Amino acid sequence: MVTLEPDLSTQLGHWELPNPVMTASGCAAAGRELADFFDLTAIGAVVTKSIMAAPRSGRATPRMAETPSGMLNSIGLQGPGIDAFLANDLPYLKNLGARALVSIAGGSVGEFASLAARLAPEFWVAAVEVNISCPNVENRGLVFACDPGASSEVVSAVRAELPARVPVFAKLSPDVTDITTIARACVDAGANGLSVINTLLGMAIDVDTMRPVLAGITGGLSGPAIRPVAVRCVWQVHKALPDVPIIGIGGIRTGLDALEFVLAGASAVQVGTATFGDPSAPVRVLGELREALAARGIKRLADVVGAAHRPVEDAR
Amino acid sequence: MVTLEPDLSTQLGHWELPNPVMTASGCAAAGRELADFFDLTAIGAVVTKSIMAAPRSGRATPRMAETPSGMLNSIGLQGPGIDAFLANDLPYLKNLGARALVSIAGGSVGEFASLAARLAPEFWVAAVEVNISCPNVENRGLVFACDPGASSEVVSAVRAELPARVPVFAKLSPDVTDITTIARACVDAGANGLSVINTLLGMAIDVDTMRPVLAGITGGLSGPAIRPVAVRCVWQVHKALPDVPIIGIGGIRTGLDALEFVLAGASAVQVGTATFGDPSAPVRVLGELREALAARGIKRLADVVGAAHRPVEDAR
Amino acid sequence: MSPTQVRGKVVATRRVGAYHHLTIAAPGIPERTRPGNFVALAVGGPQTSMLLRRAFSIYRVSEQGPTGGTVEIVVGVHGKGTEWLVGCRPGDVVDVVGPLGKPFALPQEPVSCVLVGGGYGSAPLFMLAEGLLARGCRVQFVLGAATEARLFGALDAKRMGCPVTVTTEDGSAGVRGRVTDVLPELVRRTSSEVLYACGPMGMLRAVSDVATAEGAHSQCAVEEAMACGIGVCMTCVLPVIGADGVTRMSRSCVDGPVFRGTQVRWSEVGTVPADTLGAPKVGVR
Amino acid sequence: MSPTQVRGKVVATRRVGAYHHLTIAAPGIPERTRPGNFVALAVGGPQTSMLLRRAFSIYRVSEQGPTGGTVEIVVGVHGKGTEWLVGCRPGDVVDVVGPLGKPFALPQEPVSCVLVGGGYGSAPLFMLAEGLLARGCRVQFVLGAATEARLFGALDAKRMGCPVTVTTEDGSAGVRGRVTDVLPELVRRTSSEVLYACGPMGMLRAVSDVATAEGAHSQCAVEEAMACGIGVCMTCVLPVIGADGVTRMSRSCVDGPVFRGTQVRWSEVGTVPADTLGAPKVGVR
Ligand SMILES: Cc1cc2nc3c(=O)[nH]c(=O)nc-3n(C[C@H](O)[C@H](O)[C@H](O)COP(=O)(O)OP(=O)(O)OC[C@H]3O[C@@H](n4cnc5c(N)ncnc54)[C@H](O)[C@@H]3O)c2cc1C
Ligand SMILES: Cc1cc2nc3c(=O)[nH]c(=O)nc-3n(C[C@H](O)[C@H](O)[C@H](O)COP(=O)(O)OP(=O)(O)OC[C@H]3O[C@@H](n4cnc5c(N)ncnc54)[C@H](O)[C@@H]3O)c2cc1C
Ligand SMILES: Cc1cc2nc3c(=O)[nH]c(=O)nc-3n(C[C@H](O)[C@H](O)[C@H](O)COP(=O)(O)O)c2cc1C
Ligand SMILES: Cc1cc2nc3c(=O)[nH]c(=O)nc-3n(C[C@H](O)[C@H](O)[C@H](O)COP(=O)(O)O)c2cc1C
Ligand code: FES
Ligand code: FES
Repeated sequence: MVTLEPDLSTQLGHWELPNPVMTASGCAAAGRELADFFDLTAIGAVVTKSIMAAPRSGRATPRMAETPSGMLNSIGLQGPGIDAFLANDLPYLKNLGARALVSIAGGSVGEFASLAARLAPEFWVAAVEVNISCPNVENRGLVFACDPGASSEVVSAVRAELPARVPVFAKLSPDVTDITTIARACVDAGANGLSVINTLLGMAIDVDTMRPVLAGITGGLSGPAIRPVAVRCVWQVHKALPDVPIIGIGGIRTGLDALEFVLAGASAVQVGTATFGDPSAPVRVLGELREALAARGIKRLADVVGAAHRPVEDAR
Repeated sequence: MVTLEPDLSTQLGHWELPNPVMTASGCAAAGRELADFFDLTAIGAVVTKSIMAAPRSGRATPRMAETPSGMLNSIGLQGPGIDAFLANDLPYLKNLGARALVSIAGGSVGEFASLAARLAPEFWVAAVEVNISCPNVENRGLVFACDPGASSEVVSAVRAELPARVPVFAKLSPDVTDITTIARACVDAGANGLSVINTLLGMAIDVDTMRPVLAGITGGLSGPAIRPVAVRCVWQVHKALPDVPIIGIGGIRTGLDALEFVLAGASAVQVGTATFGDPSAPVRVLGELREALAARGIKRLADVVGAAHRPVEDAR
Repeated sequence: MSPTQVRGKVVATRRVGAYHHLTIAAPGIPERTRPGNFVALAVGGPQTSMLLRRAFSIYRVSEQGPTGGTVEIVVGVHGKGTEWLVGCRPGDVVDVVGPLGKPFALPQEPVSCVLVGGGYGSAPLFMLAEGLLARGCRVQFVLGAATEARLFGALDAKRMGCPVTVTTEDGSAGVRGRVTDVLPELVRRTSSEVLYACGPMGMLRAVSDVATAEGAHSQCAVEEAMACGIGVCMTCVLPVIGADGVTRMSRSCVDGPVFRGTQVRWSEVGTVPADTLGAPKVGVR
Repeated sequence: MSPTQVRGKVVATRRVGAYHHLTIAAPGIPERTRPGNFVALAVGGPQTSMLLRRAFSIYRVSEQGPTGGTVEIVVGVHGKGTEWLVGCRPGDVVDVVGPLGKPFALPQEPVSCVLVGGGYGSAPLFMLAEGLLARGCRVQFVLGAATEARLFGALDAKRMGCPVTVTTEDGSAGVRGRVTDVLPELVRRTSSEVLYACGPMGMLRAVSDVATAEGAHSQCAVEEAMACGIGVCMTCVLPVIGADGVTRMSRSCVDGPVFRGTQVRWSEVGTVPADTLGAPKVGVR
């Protein structure tokens, strides 16, 4: 018997991708540094670090702490600002022919809208991810993603500025009582898909200095430690909104981890923290996913998206 | 120089304990099995598995999945019911002279109240922990701990049934947008202290059967993986309610982990999942905490509760 | 006998077919061990992401030894923890908790017994056989596996002078088929009154059925996923009928792993039978 | 030269005072290495809870060897990852990414240089010295540490025929005191034009100050906590003044670890100076 190569192509709304594995925002800068380790065009898409309107220094150091099977980060969205990003960083991916999913972040609805407006003419940008896990400076620093109203406003503002052909993904935070409420608000506001999940709010205290380890006090928890929470969020969102494309994110380190997200309902996945431990992780995960599908006789990735939701035919 | 034994005694409201280390509910049954491994009277208190009014079979198996630095469980509150518990289980701790923190769980405010009423005559029970991370059968299975109103109702009902001398701790869930809102609601309703935190909702999918691993589909994530989230919750609650005693819970495996919670604002800690990997974990953690304090020249545990919140005198 | 926790040290490792035979110095455990007990080992080393212990039937113990008493186990590689364990080298430290669980019950009379092992499940049967022989029982073995490499202990059985019937599903050794294909005839022929079994659930159920049909007793050692092994977590349960006739979700680590075959509701393992004590009412969750 | 990722193999481990000298077969890395580069090693094995790599200066490389090219590092035990690393035995596999970072810049002219190492920080200075000597530079070492056991490389320096001054804070070897106690006089006496330094932040800052005071250049290799080591995570930043005079939070893993002493805002390391590009406005968060 001939083992056929599984068909890894995936459809995120009207966005078709040759395969479902992406980098995660903030874990691949703007792609260039990873090109030393693998071919950026080989993966589904390169997701860039969330960019803001103006240059940002980010927070003071220490900015990270390793935790059991995870890490905390408090970078504070350091970045060159949208102008320098469009002038110096993004063209690299364009010239390479990589698919770019550009992540944007803002402190106000207006900032998100103006970022989207700046991206609109970049016809080659494949998609935009809206990082709504940022503090809303106009509302006591309340994180947009924690409030369905604020999330909805950001998403519609972004959607309005971008041509219909550019899909918009809203990136959800797990730090909410009911993630499906936020998911629904984003979709109702025009999001074509959802990125699930961003980091969990965590912190660590240095038992010698007796102070928080991070200069920013709290930080975002990522890595395999959070995978069970991420899988649960994808599961809940897919169950509530079965027709909405989901990009699964959180602690993916192997192809089997990626498959777990696909079975929960994700049509694509992002590999974040694992890249720090293994710079070729995204392409390795892709290869392992391909093997895992082949070993299970699954011909098309698309056939098993959300498969774990199907009713059990026979109880044992 | 003589190294003095640090004073480990701790005060949780009017409850004074010789030391701050406890078992965690559901991770020590009713204590008896752990007596093979250490002296139950040596630790601060034994926290019993949440007991309900009637006997409960719990959920089908599989009930657990190991995850990176964590585990998922979906036991479904299996237990003998309050009558059998009072007749067969609790007397063991009483006869031993151990301090018992009895955890109660209910599906309705009425069930919580009647459990408290049953405990009221057990004058020797040191304290009661109210596990509000249960589905409210009267409100579409919504978890009490996710709603300040429902949490408040449960706590006041329990508080009303118990004599004032028995402190009541409300055990908070981290799966909420703002844990301080729930914390405040519980304290306003009469909770003498807060147990922070219960498990995070998570899930795992078996990549071979393509089904959720747990028969209960979702389960509670515990272990060192969640420690950064737990420390953050303790920090936030202590910051919001600096005078309310906190029992810190979540991923504590070593004495230094325990110290991290103390510095964040906990006056006591519970050791849960770590006991599965090391049955003597609670008493080991206690010993390590004692050493850690001594090594740092800290004379009294009470002196460093919440120490990480103190303003930094000098920036470096 | 109450369990203890010791910092064990790997003394020897040896491949046996598809399995690894590990000898671990674990003073304090041998003298307490009874046949059917198991040990729970910490795996992965100090910075591991694996929190839970792994359970293994005790194959043999020796109360003396240059490094103190030793415990022997037979490990089949299943996942990441067993993978780590079989990579241990002599001198490596492994934390051991044991002996755990209820042992096999021995008959009061010197009856004839059949000991049925599936795969590595035969490991605890040889200590059991010694106990039975010492009581004057007659002991015969039925050892089965998918394939010859997955058989364990046929030589041990022979060395003890006990008759052995081997079955493999692929016919690579002994009779092609399953242990239950040969069991009823053997029970009848030897007029055996007790069947002891350790192996996969399906096999235990079949052995229990054979015992019932043949009017014999059965003692089955089950294997359920365990988080703690000491009775505090409630993950390892299965529906077991008590002396009072009531079904409860019983912990296989402390109420088992050995149960009488008639106690276990084999066809409902993995579910909560509706008449279990405290089972959810139908339609209510 | 662009970095690569290889499955390295431990060839030898050896204690040197308070440190461990590890030789790792890591083909592909030696030929790309320049003095001041570092490697990032995965620690803990497959099921570890430690996700992040650990960074180590490259001490020596050898392009040939029975097991392919080797990389040598000097490891001080700091926490759980280094603890694991020094427990490795020959034959153990260690995933290596390297060479990483900007190397030391070498002078165009055959000038006199002082190479200052603090603790294991001296490790990268010997490859550097070879490069400098090959260009006809004069090289002198100042090696300091808290105590004799924490000194590294005095013998290497002597073997290369370079003058060495040793300082220890407790006086257990060489001059009692710090490297900067002897540095100004040495720089003047040898008319040195470039100071190279690797060691703790406080030492680097002091060396940079001496260089400025003596009219010399300085090249300092910093050590900031790193999550990725390859420039994608933004954790390893410190305030650095660019060629345009603007301060930016620069990544020490790709823009460093070697910086000109005058580029780094030493007294503000650990903060975001108010005039940094994109710094939060005062009163606004
Ligand atoms: C009483 C008892 C006796 C046993 N005796 C033996 C023996 O003699 N030889 C042998 O090779 N194996 C034996 N097993 C099975 C052995 O415990 C599992 O193969 C082992 O735990 C798998 O661990 P892993 O890390 O390789 O697999 P993983 O799948 O990575 O394990 C993940 C988690 O699930 C648990 N788990 C997974 N499978 C099992 C299982 N079948 N039984 C119990 N827990 C499981 C593990 O303990 C761990 O917590 C026994 C199990 C029990 C309960
Ligand atoms: C460019 C560079 C070169 C280095 N060269 C050497 C060397 O030659 N010899 C040597 O012994 N050490 C060197 N270090 C320091 C070494 O990387 C740390 O001691 C090591 O990472 C600590 O790991 P741990 O697991 O023992 O400690 P832990 O405290 O458990 O580490 C936790 C996390 O923090 C990071 N971390 C902690 N301390 C440091 C630190 N000082 N620098 C960077 N990351 C840190 C770790 O990488 C890890 O991600 C160098 C560091 C850098 C950045
Ligand atoms: C260092 C770091 C920086 C991150 N920066 C961003 C960011 O700028 N925007 C964003 O949407 N997510 C950011 N994230 C979150 C990741 O994209 C991802 O959602 C999260 O880390 C969970 O995935 P992982 O476990 O695979 O890392 C960052 C994560 C890390 C670890
Ligand atoms: C198997 C298991 C059962 C649990 N049962 C209960 C319970 O009955 N009541 C309760 O309040 N918490 C229960 N918990 C939660 C723990 O008490 C604790 O809050 C949580 O596990 C986090 O702590 P840990 O990481 O130290 O385990 C249970 C946890 C586990 C792992
Ligand atoms: S394994 Fe924990 S109760 Fe049996
Ligand atoms: S360590 Fe990640 S950018 Fe430098």
